[in-house]
Amino acid sequence: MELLGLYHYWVFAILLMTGLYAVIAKLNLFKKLIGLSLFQAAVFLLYITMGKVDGGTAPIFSGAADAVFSNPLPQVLILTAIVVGISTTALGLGIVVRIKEEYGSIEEDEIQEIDRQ
Amino acid sequence: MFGIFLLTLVLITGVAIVRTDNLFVAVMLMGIASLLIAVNFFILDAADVALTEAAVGAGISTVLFLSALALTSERERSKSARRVLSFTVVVVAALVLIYATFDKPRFGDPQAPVQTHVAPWYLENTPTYIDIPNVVTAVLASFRGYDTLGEVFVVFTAGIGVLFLLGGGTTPGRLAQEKGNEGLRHYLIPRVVGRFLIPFILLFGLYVQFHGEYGPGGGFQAGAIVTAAIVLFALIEGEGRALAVLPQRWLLGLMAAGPLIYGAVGIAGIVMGGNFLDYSPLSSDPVTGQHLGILLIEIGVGVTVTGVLLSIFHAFAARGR
Amino acid sequence: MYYVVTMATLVTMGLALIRAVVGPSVYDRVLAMNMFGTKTVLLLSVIAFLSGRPDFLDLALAYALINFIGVLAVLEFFRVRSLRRRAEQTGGQ
Amino acid sequence: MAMLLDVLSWVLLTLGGISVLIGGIGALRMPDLYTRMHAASVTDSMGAMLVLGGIMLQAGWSLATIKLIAILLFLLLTSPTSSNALASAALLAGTRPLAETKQDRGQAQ
Repeated sequence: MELLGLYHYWVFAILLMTGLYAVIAKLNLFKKLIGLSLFQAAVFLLYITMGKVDGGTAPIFSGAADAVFSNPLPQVLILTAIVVGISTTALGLGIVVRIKEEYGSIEEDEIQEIDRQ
Repeated sequence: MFGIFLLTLVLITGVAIVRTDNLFVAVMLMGIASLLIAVNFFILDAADVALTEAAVGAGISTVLFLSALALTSERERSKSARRVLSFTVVVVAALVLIYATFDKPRFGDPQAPVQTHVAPWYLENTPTYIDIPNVVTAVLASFRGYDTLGEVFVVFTAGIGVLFLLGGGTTPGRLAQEKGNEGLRHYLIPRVVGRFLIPFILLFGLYVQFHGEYGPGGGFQAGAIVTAAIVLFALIEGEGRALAVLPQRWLLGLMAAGPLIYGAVGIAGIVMGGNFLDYSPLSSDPVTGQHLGILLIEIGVGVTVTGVLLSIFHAFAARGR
Repeated sequence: MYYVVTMATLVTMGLALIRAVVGPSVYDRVLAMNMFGTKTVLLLSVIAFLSGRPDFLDLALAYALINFIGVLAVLEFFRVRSLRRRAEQTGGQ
Repeated sequence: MAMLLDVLSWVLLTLGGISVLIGGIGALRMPDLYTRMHAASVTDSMGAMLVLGGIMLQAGWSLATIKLIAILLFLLLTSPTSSNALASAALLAGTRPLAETKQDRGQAQ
């Protein structure tokens, strides 16, 4: 049971590192942004996992007297972060589109090649 | 138990996203990952977060990624660089993180440090100070209102940034007449069904906006859902008509109106004799004042999110012409 | 009894995920995503009852309404892409 | 009466689970895109009707039932529509059904 609980954190670690791998190893800028979204999703998962309480329910009062509630604070942070995340990702996509228009490519090595000329 | 299975599916999806070299497939898999993560949030008791992920991940992020992809190339051309080095770094870092998890408090432990500091205070005092059932909304809008103000400004800034990068000055009249811009008007069945759905999505958006104090919901989710409705309209009727319904300068107004409403409520608190973003003095009864303040700032948040996301969508869609 | 449905849905999600990963065509991936959308709606409604909070059906409702947009976005993407290809071909000649 | 409703809803839920599972197996095992789409979309609607119907019987008359009816209505509208749109997009892009390609090969010989 202990290990099953830890599995949540392991998934977080592996997902985080998968996203990081896409960001550092892939040369395609679009793919880097997708990796960044994956990284973001992993962080969201970690926060929500930490806020879970045994036998708890969502922190919305429903009239039951002895209800246990999970932690509302991480949920608040992540709720706003999701919307902020999509807007900042859109900003990144905008930059990628502009780069494509200027350089005709979104591959990092090709862009550096053009810059060197 | 379901959580374990779902998390494994999320892992497989994540690895597949990184491994594929077709970017369209990567976007599709990203959509699947978002669905899985939303179910996971729901299992972990985060109904509000799951609703946000649903509103943003199902429609808007796929639409944005695809419209950006239509402007760039679909295939990844070059192979990865420094593959061995980055793989080693990533594996070592993952192992360190996994090693660190053995010192973490047990999953779901009520005595973990996260659960013992401010969260119990919020849960105990929300009924007395604010008296709304949804603690998440109470914390979001009132207890940590300053935080949310910052987030609204970040969303606003990101919207301005996209408009600076891609420009947003297209006139609807010209767009509507241009060829190749009629949207999916020739797909009859999706068009009929879509037209039927739009009013329901808008209605649901309003429900989420104003029911946010009592159930899962609030400005962030509602903004994303309303945006989804208008994006659906733009997809089936063409950009031009959507811009004729909700012109760009209105969207700019909406973008700016949100932070203004939010800030004005905060300053109204000071004028009425309290602190910045303290809603209690807004009415003679502090609890009613809190209700009023939360209602107003949720409207502000919803308006900004709608304006920003729609402006971003139009900026990307107009760029392709 | 809810567990049976939940397990069936989860296994189906796993099968659809295999289909999404192996492909072979892009349409298969879209089909898998579409399947995932419906299955998510079912799963969320069942879990809402399983956890005893049926007022959280809002979530399933949100997905039932919004999932459609993803498929339409894909269609629009294909349409724009074929228009662009045609324009490139005629421009090249 | 309550017992009867319970049994009925269990039957519906189990049938729904089976039909969902069949759809998944079909989507994985069928030979080409259109047959896979057929397996997935038909069982999608059937499974949704059975599962949501079963839950409705459990919920009784409440707000939840009305929400479930709305969910079912929207699912029944959107899911076949997106299958149709996807199939027509695939056909327009030139993906041919398997039976047709076999027939062509037979004629060529």
